[in-house]
Order: sequence, then structure tokens, then C-alpha cells
Amino acid sequence: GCGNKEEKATQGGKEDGKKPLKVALILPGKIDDVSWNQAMYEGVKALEKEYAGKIEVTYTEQVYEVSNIEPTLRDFASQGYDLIIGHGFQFMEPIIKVAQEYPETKFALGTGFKTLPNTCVYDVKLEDGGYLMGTLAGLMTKTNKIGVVGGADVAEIYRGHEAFKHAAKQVNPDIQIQELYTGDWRDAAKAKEGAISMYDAGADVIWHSGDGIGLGVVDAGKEKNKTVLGNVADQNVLAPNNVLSGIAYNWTPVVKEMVDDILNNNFTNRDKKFYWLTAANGGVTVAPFHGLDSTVPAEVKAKLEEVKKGLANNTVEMPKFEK
Amino acid sequence: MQTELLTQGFLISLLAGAIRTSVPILFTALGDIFTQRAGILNLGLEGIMLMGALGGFVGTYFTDNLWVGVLIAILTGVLFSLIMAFLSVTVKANQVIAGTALTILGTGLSAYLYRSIFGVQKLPPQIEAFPALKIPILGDLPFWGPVFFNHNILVYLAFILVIVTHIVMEKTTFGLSVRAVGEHPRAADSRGINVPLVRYLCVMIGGAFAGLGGAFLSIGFMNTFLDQMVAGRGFIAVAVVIFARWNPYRALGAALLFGGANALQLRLQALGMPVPHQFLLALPYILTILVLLSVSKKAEFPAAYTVPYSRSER
Amino acid sequence: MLNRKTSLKNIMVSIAPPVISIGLAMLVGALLLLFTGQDPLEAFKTLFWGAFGSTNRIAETLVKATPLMIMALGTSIAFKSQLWNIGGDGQFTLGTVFAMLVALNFSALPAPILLPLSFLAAFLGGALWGGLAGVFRAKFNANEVITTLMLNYVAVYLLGWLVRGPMIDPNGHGFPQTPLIQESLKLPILLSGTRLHFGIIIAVFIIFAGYVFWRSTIGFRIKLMGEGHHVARYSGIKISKTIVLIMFISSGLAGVAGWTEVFGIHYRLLDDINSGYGMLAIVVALLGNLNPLGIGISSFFFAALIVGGSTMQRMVGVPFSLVSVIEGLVIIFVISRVVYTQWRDRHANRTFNPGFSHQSTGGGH
Amino acid sequence: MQSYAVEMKGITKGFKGVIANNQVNFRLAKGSIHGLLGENGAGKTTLMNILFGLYQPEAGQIFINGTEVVINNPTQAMNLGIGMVHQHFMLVRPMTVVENIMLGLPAKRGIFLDKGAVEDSLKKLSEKYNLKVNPKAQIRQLSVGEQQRVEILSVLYRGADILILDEPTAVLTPQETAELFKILKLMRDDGKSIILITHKLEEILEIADEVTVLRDGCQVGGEKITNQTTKSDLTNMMVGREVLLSFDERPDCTGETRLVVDNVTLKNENKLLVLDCVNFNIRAGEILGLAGVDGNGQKELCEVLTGLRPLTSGKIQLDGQVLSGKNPSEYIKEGIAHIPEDRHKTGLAMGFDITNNLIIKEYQSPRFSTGGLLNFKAIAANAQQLLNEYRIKASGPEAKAKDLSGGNQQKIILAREISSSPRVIIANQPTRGLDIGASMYVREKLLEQREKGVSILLISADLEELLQISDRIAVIYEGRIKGILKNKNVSIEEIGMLMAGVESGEKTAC
Ligand SMILES: Nc1ncnc2c1ncn2[C@@H]1O[C@H](COP(=O)(O)OP(=O)(O)OP(=O)(O)O)[C@@H](O)[C@H]1O
Ligand SMILES: Nc1ncnc2c1ncn2[C@@H]1O[C@H](COP(=O)(O)OP(=O)(O)OP(=O)(O)O)[C@@H](O)[C@H]1O
Ligand SMILES: [Mg+2]
Ligand SMILES: [Mg+2]
Repeated sequence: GCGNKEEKATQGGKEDGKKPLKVALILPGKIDDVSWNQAMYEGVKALEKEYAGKIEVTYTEQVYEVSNIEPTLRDFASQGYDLIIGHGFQFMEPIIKVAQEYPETKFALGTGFKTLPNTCVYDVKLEDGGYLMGTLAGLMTKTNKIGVVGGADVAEIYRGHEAFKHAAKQVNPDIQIQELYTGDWRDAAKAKEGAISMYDAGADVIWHSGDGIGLGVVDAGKEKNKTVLGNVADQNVLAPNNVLSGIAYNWTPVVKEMVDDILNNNFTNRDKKFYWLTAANGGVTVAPFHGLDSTVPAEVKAKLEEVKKGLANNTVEMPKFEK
Repeated sequence: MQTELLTQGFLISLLAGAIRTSVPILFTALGDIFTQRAGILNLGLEGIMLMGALGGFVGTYFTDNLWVGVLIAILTGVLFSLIMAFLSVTVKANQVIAGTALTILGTGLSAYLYRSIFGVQKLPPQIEAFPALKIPILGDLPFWGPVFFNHNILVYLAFILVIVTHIVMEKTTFGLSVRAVGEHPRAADSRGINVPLVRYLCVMIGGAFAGLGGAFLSIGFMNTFLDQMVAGRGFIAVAVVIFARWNPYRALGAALLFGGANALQLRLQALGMPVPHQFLLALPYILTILVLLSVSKKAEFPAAYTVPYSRSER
Repeated sequence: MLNRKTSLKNIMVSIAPPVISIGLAMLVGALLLLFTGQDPLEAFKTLFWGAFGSTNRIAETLVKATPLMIMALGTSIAFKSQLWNIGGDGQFTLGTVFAMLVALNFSALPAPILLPLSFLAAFLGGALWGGLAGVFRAKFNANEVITTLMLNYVAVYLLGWLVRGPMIDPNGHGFPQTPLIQESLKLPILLSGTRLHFGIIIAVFIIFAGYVFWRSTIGFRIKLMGEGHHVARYSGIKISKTIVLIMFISSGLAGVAGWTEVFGIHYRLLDDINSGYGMLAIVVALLGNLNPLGIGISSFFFAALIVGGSTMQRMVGVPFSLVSVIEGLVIIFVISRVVYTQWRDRHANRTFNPGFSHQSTGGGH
Repeated sequence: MQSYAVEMKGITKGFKGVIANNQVNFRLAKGSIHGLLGENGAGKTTLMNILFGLYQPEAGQIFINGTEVVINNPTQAMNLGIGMVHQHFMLVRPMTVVENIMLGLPAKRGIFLDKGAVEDSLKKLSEKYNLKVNPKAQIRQLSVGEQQRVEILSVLYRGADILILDEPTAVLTPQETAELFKILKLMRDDGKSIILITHKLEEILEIADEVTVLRDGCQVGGEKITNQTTKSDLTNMMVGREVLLSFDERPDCTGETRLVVDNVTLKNENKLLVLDCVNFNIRAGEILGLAGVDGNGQKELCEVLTGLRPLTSGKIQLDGQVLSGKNPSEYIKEGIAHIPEDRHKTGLAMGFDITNNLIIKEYQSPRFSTGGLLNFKAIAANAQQLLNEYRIKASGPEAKAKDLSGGNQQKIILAREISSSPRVIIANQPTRGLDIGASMYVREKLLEQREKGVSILLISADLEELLQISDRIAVIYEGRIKGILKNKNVSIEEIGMLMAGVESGEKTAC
């Protein structure tokens, strides 16, 4: 029965990593939120396939109650998981706390800044994505008006939006940019109304920074038959004539890097405790144009390629976006 | 930004937006007029709307027929509201807790069923939503055309239902019974009106409308289902009814006010109004309070509001 | 003698019948679990174990029960007077904000002064937020269901703005959260290795205070308000003043609940700091029959359900949504318990004995 | 043998430990008026509610026109031609007369209301039995008498030929009562059978053909032919003992002026004058009776005199100290007791038990609380004592007020107000709905207070009562005091004149 789970577990914890590495993924949202959580979920699942036998993955979703995080971490730690991933900055304090109690266990924190020897932080350079989308939008707009819609403004989203605006201005100095937040991740209808208002006000390209609300933006583009730039995944199928492109995350490289470090025992003694999902390591990519490819001028594509390279070798000057 | 605010284009966009945004609330509020007039406070509408949104989407998804979706949404709403009716009329439970329970259940159940039906997909399943339906001549009117006469058919339905609700309430025997039951159930009873039956019906009517309101979100305005996509509109509807003082026309006004505030708030954000966006997001709620303050002096609740009726008690 | 009677009655009312109801709820839950392909037995065993399986588990349950108890007691005060204060969430939030403002701005003060001060601030924060709705009701007759509800939304956005703007942690790399409170302000942990903090003691104390409260003249006045404003005025009560007072106390406690949560667990503010305690508090208060003892019991029960539920979710992989389905079912079945008692009364009435009438008091000729 | 419209055999009904009807037999002869008597709580209303299908009896049979029936709900009762005018009116106040009449009736025009048609047939009815009301008026605008007419009309409208009237006269002025009786006779001659519940024996003797008496839920001594019985027979049957029905001459025990009402005027929400410079004063140990047709400002006067309503101008003094402008709690502290007209909403906390109803005004006083905590011993003791002293009939001190019979509810209020050892008692219809025993008892109590030097304002629609115990009698008409008469050989007629608005007696100009 459950009664002895804990004891079994703790023994498991003591054993050394001969047997597959046990990875626990804790998601604050749902694995099908078409965004942050889903991307990570799929990234990890992909690695599980690739590393079949080397790692085995469990996940739990919707641990959004901040007060539930700590018990969840402790649960998995006490069951002898080797790597526990907390996919959101609200996991920071709990991880720091629990990591001290379980020095054997490795912890990964999705965005944040505090670390311990047995913990690390991974993050997405959404500014890379934002920059790419900004460039594209800035070049593609005919009305010189573009927009960006976000859910709640959290650190990486904020950085993304700022980069988007910054990049657009680079390629198109006298561009007008509209921006709004819906204040939550789920009210797609609100987001759609927001996007419609932007299109009505003359914007012809809108980027959204993800989640359920993103679907609202895409639907608005479809209804108004204007251009939408997706996020997180290639969202072209949602509106093939309107979703021009978008950025897609692929978390696999980052997770892989972490896992490798653990397997080769240089996770703890690794000096740099940050793993970044970037354009460089193929984590942040631009979704293909699909049927709309013909509508994109060659020089735009060229510029886009140039920016990608620039981001890859850090030659793109980008201010530090922080409140 | 001021310049943009003044353009006619902006106004059209704003007003049309106000209407779109208010419709799901309006549907639910209209039904809730029956429920509240009969003396029942149904805080479960949020949950019912979610079930309706799901029902509408599933129905449409599997039959490719929007009207089947609407029908299923209504049925779902009715069935789900039966729980509320049972708790508040038969069990005579406290209506606040009953409604709360229903909302918790509906939130969980809709998400749960959605996942069990569609599983986890890379991108969510979608349907073709109700298209905009331009009313022949009126639709071409310079200003009012795009504002009023270029919406999907459910929007027009909502406006028709405002009138219907008024007629039923004021001009039919049923309406009379409903009002009596909410004011003085014992009197209604001693005049041969079946109080529990009327209350059951009124809660179910409320459920039907709430189902419709939910469906408007999933297959009318949007084209997919997301859990918690109702995002508090069920509660807003209850508020709308109270501050409309149980009158369908005022409810229309109230819903438009709230919807309008929301539409405006989004536009102000987009146009870069130099205020923290959280303040703008809060605007509709603050406005609701302010309006409530100005209209409440006159408010007279149904005398038997939230009071269960039992013959043998006196 | 009367005293024992009333409280005994209340205990009965609060705990006896629900047991059956919970059984029924579990049954329906079990069916749903089967439908998802989970083993109900395993699931519910996990649920129970998750709530009570070890010291740590029980501690967790108590930790969850702490804010529920305090908030539900506050809610019950408003409800007794027929004021439907459903704004617990907003009041909770404002409580945390006020407390945090004090904690961060007067950090110079020694903890023994600063901690109680933050406690008072929390009460005040909640009380003002709810008191506002009270004034609206008293002065403008604005229905409190709406105003408290709306104020909930406003509070969410207010907090959202504060943790991104004025109160953001200056060296927090722009993450939307306040700095941590200083060590000395963290509520002492009662059981090392667990999260069980001093808050539970405060909660239990408040429950006890509540018991006394209902036997106080103010408590009586509040119940009298619940009997209608005509008779209340007739009895010499100042309606408007009392409405505000009730909302003030009721909401203040919600603020205190926030205080225990922040100073006992999070040590800082961030979005979603309040995970829908308001709604649960309403449920707990009413399941507890608006009665302190009942509230104590039902909040513990509900905390167990939640803690056990999330364990079940993680370990058996039960979808999160199903957990709240089961929550909803439990509430519905528990309030339906009245059906049995109704049935029993009807039964009792049929088989009464005429001898009764002579026991009727007074009448004596 | 004669056939009966209604025949009830061995009816038994109990509530939470109280047995309201115990093996009651009741027969109503066709085309007759049948009185139903009994003390408060004897079970009259219960019996009638059973006949009307509102309650189900635990035992017994019911026959209508000779055939046995089971009546599960009012609809069935109405289909059997039974109609009931309840002790507490069953009218929806915000609705109009017509709407109330139409309630629950199938509409003639499909689902749509047809007010026009109903109004017409209503007019016919009201002419036939000359029951005058304005069909378009809202109930809340009507006087109690008019509301009663609406009730009767709706019963007739449903073609009832068996009418139950539960204490119809309790709320009526003598004139209105006379009116009502004319109507009842009309109906009887029209072949209708009528059950009349009342506590006023003379009324029974005046109009009823037969009478049945209930005591403690049991029927006593079969039905009596009224013209073969006397008041004292009936009281004996009801109470089981002699009740003195009159008081012997009382010595004047009035002291110096206590309550001074000085040019008090009051405008209501709609700025209408409801009290028009009212002047009078009451001495210690004096009972000032206030006569007047209902709705001439009595209620408002009481509210002003107890601080429940701020007056528009003028002032109120108690023993030389100005009270006006203070709030109700201070009036209470100053010892102004109030027996309000509306027991249910104002006088009692219906959901509270008797124990707590007895302290709703004094729970803060040292008698019942110490250091802000209720002293339940004292509270319980107080309850026990008053329960016995005032012969309140209930299952016990924990019985909720709402479960008591009308009369017993009134007794709770009396007990509470008088036991607060007041300086002034404002009594608005204190014996309305009380049985003779109880009313006599109330009057004794008031006189007792008078002896103690308490000043009493007694508002009553029952002129007998006023003449019986007041020292002076004032008459109010349209918010003005028409005259104040010494209660020495004043005639009912004289007062009647003033009540109709004719000036005379000692003027109160301002
Ligand atoms: N021992 C007692 N004796 C007399 N009165 C009491 C006693 N205890 C409480 N009361 C009063 O009786 C009423 C009911 O008190 P109770 O103890 O039942 O609290 P409650 O159960 O919360 O109230 P209620 O039963 O109305 O819900 C309250 O007004 C309270 O002040
Ligand atoms: N619904 C009820 N619940 C509990 N007790 C009741 C109920 N109705 C009546 N009783 C009890 O039954 C008894 C008879 O009540 P009933 O109203 O029939 O008396 P009554 O003869 O009409 O008195 P009154 O002349 O004061 O109206 C009373 O003791 C009353 O307390
Ligand atoms: Mg109790
Ligand atoms: Mg009666």
C-alpha cells in the first residue's frame, strides 16, 4: 500500500545512478496549454524517447498553488528521483529550501536566479524570439502598425515583448506598436477582442506571446484576415492563411544538456549554473512560412537569416530588459 | 493617442466590441432574471456556463453542426442546473454554498471531460464558429451598420431574448407566478401555485440560458474550448441581474456597460495609455461598483430572496 | 445546562451525517476514476495516506487548515448576520499586502514588535477592503455579494501591479515578487522538518475566541441582525454602524489568514499567493453550520481533502481536474445530508405521542 | 337529517412536540355561518389549514358535502369549493389587486394574462357583495380592511362556496366589522357556508348560527346553537374557568406629567404629512387611549415616540428631558417600552427561540450580561419565569418564535416589554388576535403598570377596550388629534364621529 511508499522511496534515493536516471517534471500549468508547459512537457518526452533506458520521466501538472509546490518537491525527492524540474520561477524558494534537505538530488528551476551546488536554472531567451518576430513584423507590415498581445506579464514574457518592440523599431524606425496584456492565461475571448481592437486600429501584423490567449489572437487574425505571428509551437495549422510564422521552442537541447551533465557527474561542479534556450542552440526557432512562403520578400528572409546568425554569435546589440 | 480616440473608426470598433463582449454575460443574466425573481441566488452559473461551453463545442465538433452544438449546450446547462435546483429547493440548502459547490464541480468536470474526450493534443481541436451575419439593408448603414448589424446570429438572438424575457415576465401567467413565488411563496402556495415546481423551472431556465452563454464563448465568438475560458463571466452575470434590478432591459444596459468597459480598457492599453495595465484591467470591475452605488438605493429584492420555502414551517 | 445542549446539538449537526455523504461522494468519484482507468481503491488509499500517512502529511494538512479556519470563521460572522461576504480572497490579499508593507518598511523595529504590528496591519488591510463593501451596503444599499466579488478582481490586479511595480524585489532580477521578509519575522516552525508553523496555534485560538464571541453581546447583536433589520432597529441596534462593524471583523480575519500564509509559508508576495481560499472558506463555514466548532472540524476535513487530493494527483496520476470534481461532489453530498434529517423528521411527525402536549410550558390552568 | 358542507372526524395533527389538533370533530352545516372559538394556540388555524390542504393530518377523515376526500394541497381544496382568508394575509404586496386575484388561475387567453376580463368580472363581484376596492391599486397601498376585501374577493372569484375566515375581525375597526358582517350575511343568504374564527364572543353571538370550541387541540362539548348559549358558557368551554369580563371602578392614580408630545409633525418619504402638529401629554399612572381608523398615523406616531423615526418638527419630552433626536437605543434606556403593531417583522426575531426573544432589547443590560458576555443562567431563568407568568403556550423555552400561535407570539412581546420595568409603554393594538382570557390578562397587566405609575399610550381598534381601561381617549384622524375626551360617560357614537373626522371635544390647535 501507500503506507510504505516513503521508505521504499528513500532507499531508492540512496542507490547510485546505475539504473535509469529518474526525472520528475513539475508543471504549474497543463501539459496541453499550447505554451510554456506543453513545450517543456514535449521537450522532456522527446528526450525520454531519445535516451530510452537512460532516463525515465514522470510528470505532474497544474501545481499552480504556490503553497503546494514545496510538498510536491519533497514528495519526489523523498521517492529518490535524481532530477526534479520545477517549471516556473515561483519554484525558486521552495527548491532552494528542499535542495538543502536532499543534497543527493538534483533540481532544475525554470527561470529564476538563486542556485545551490545541486540546483540549476534554465531559462528561455524569449528576447531572441521577440527580436526575430519584431524584425519580421517590422518588415512585413504595410500599415506601419503592429501589435503584441500577452497574458500576464512575467519576466521572460516581458523581455520578449520589449525585444519585439526594440527589433521592430530597428528595422522600421517610424513604426507604431500597440501592446496589451489580458492579465491571465486563459481568457481567449478577451485576447481575441484585444487583437480585433488592434486590427481595427490599423495594425496588420500581431505577435502573441503564448498560452490559451494566443488562440484568441490567432482566431482574430483569421476573422479579420490579417497576419498573425504564433508562439511556442508552429501554429500555422490553426489558420494557414494568416499565421505567417512564429517562434517555436524546443526544450530538448536544454534538458539534454542538463541530463548529460548529471550523467557525467559535472552537474554540481559545473561553474555556470544557467542553461539557456536560445536561437544559438536551436531552442528558439522561427516557424516555417508554409503556404505563405511566397508572400515573404527575399530581402526579408535574408534579413531574418542575418538576425538569426547575429543572435547565434551574440553580435546583435540588445539592451538588458529588466524592470 | 487622443487623436485615435476621436476617430469614428475607433468608436465603431469600440461599440461593436462592447456588444460582442457583453453577449455571453447578457445570455446568462437573462436566464438568471427568472432564477432570481423566483427567489434563488445561483452562484453556480460560472460552472454551468463552463459546462455549456464544453457541451456546445463537443456537440459541434462531432456533428459539424453549430445548432446541434447550441442545443447540446442548452441541454447541458439545464441538466447541470438541476443540481442547483435540487439543492436549493428540495434540500433547502443554503444557496451560497450550493452555488459555490456547483462552480467548483463545473470547473473541474468541464476540464476533466474535455481531457478525457480529446486527450492531449499538440494544438487544440477547433470548429468553424458562427460566421458574422450582415443584416441586408441595415448592415450597410454608415455608422450603425458595422456597430449593430454585422454580428453572428447568436448576438441577434440575445437581443431578441431580451424582449422575450420581458414579455414572459410581465405578460404571462407563468411570469406572474414566478414573481409571486419570489415575493411571497406562501401566498403563491395558498393560491394553488406549485412553488417547488416554479422554482425548479426557473433554475432550469437559468441553466439553459447560461449554457447558451457558455456556448457563445466556445462556438460563437471563439472556435475552441479552453478550461476556465468563462473567466468569471458567470459571476458577473449575477451581478448584472442584481444591479439591473431584475429587469431585462436594464440587464441589457448593465451587460453593455460591463462589456463596454472591457472593450474600452483593452483599446486604451493597445493605444498605450500611460497607466499600469493592471489598473485598466480592473476598470470594468471598479465601474460596476460605482454604477451599483448610484442605482442601489431603489433596489428592492424579492422578499423571499434566498429563503427556502416549506409549507410546514411558518 | 442549556449551554451544553446548544453546543452538543451543534457538534451533532456538524459531523454526524456528513460521514454518509462523503461515502456517497467517494462512490461517484470512484466511478469517474474507473472511467479514467485508475484504480479507485489505490487512489483513495493514496488520498487518505496523503492527508494522514505520516507526521509530515498531517502537518501539511494542518498547514492547509490554518488559513481556512481563520477565514471561514470570519466568513461565518458575516453570514450569521445574513451579509453574504464572498470577498474573502480580496480581503486575504489586502491583508498580505498591508502586513508586507509594514514588514518591509519598518524592518528596523525589533521582531517582537514588528511581528504583532504586521499582524494588526493584516487585519486592518482585510478589514478596510471588506469594510468598504460594508460602507457601500450601509450607505448606498449596494448588495455586498456584488461589491465583495468585484473587489476580489480589483485586489488581484492591485497585487499584480504591486509585485511588478512599487513592491518588487529590487535585486530580484525583475521577477514579479517582493523581497523576502527577514528571518526573525518568519513564524516559528512547530515541528522541525515540516512546514507546520505557529499559525495553527493562532487559528485554534481564533476558533476558541469565536466560540466565546457567539456568547458575547456583540455576537448576539450580530445574530439579531440576521433576523432582519426591522427587529434589529426595534431592539436599539444601529444598523449601518453594525453592518460596517460586521464586515470589518469578518474581513479582518480574512486578512489575518493571509498573514499566517505569508509569514508562515511564503515569506514574500507574488501572484496567486492566495489559491482560492475564499471560496473554500465559504464552503467550510457553511459546512460547519456557521459554528466555530463545526468550522474547526470542517476546515480540517477540507484541508485533508485538498492535501490528500493533490498527493493522489501526483502519485496515482489522477488528473487535477478530477480532484476538484471530487471536492465539488463532496460538498454537494454533504449539504444534501439534510435530506435524511428531513425524512427522519417527517417520520417522527407521523409517530408522535399525544402525551406531548401536556409537557408544553406555561399554558397551565 | 341535514347534510353538511364540511365534516371532519378525528383530526389529529402535531408539530415538533406540540399536539395542535387531537381527535377533533368538526361539522359545518350547508348555508350557515359557523363560529370557531378557542384560546390562542388551541388549534383553530391548524384545523383550518388542514381543511384547506396546507397541512396533512396524521389521522382523521374529511367529508365535503357528504363524500370523503383527501386534500393534499390548496388547489384540491379550491376545486372542492373551499376558500380561505388567512389570519395573516396571503397577498403579494408589490402586485396589484387584479394580479393577486389572478394568481394561480389558468389564463383564459392561452398563456397570456388577461387583466381586462378579470377586472370586469371583479367589478360584478364587488357590486354583488359590495366589496369596494380599486383593482389597479398595489396591495401595499391598501388599508388592512381593503386588503381583507381583496382576500375575500379572490376566494369568491374562485367560486368558493365554503369560506374559511381566520380572525378576520381582529384587524378591523367596528365600522369595518359591521360592513364585513353585512357581507357575510349576504353570502350566507346566497347559499354559501362560512367558518368564522374570532376571539370576540359578542361577534359569534351576533352572527354565527352554530359554534364549535377548541381547547388544547381538543374539541369541547360538540357544536352549540348560538342562540342557546351565553358568553360565559363559551368562555367556560374555552378557558375551563370563569374569566371576569369587566373591571370595577378604578381610583384615579395619576401623578404629574411624564410624557409630553409637543407639536410633533412628520413627513413621510414622499414628503406627505402623516403627523400634523400632534399635541398631547400623558401623566404618570395614566392610560391615554388613542382611537382612530387604521392608517391615520397611529403606526407612525408609535415609531416617532420610540425613536424609530426622526420627527420632522416638534419635540418629545420625558420627565422634562428632551428625547426627540436621540436614537432608539436611548429611548429604550430611558424606559420607553414599545408593543409594535407588526409582531412578525418588528416585534420578534422569528428565528430566535423564546429565551432569546425575551432579551433582544436588554441583552446588554447587567441583568443578562457581564463584561460583554451573555449570562445564560440569568437568561434561562428569565425565560422560565416569564413563560409561566404569562402562560405562554409552547413546547418549551427553546421553541422558535415562528412556531408559536399568533396569540402566544404577542404574549412574548408583552412579557418582554412589561418586564423591562418601563416608565412609558407605547402599546399599539396589544390585544389584537388575543383570546379573551389573554386580552383580559393584558388589560390587567396594563392596569397593573398604571397602578405602578407607568404612563401608557394605548392604541386600539377595539373601542370597548379603550373605554374599559383608559383614563382619557384621544382620537386621531389623518395624522391630526381630533379631540381628547375624559373617559367618563363618553359614548361610542361620540368617538365614532371624531374618528370620521368631525371636530369636537378639547381642541388641540397649534
Ligand atoms: N447556553 C445558552 N443558553 C441560552 N442561550 C444561548 C446559549 N448558548 C447560546 N445562546 C444564544 O442562543 C442563540 C443560539 O446560540 P447557539 O449556541 O445555538 O449558537 P448557534 O448555534 O451558532 O446559533 P444558531 O443556533 O441560531 O445557529 C444565540 O443567540 C446565542 O447567543
Ligand atoms: N408550523 C408550525 N410549526 C410548529 N408548531 C406549530 C405550527 N403551527 C402551529 N403550531 C403549534 O400548534 C398549536 C396550535 O397553533 P394554531 O395556530 O392552530 O393555534 P390557534 O388556535 O390558531 O391560535 P391563535 O388564536 O393564536 O391563532 C400552537 O401551540 C402552535 O405553537
Ligand atoms: Mg445552534
Ligand atoms: Mg390562528
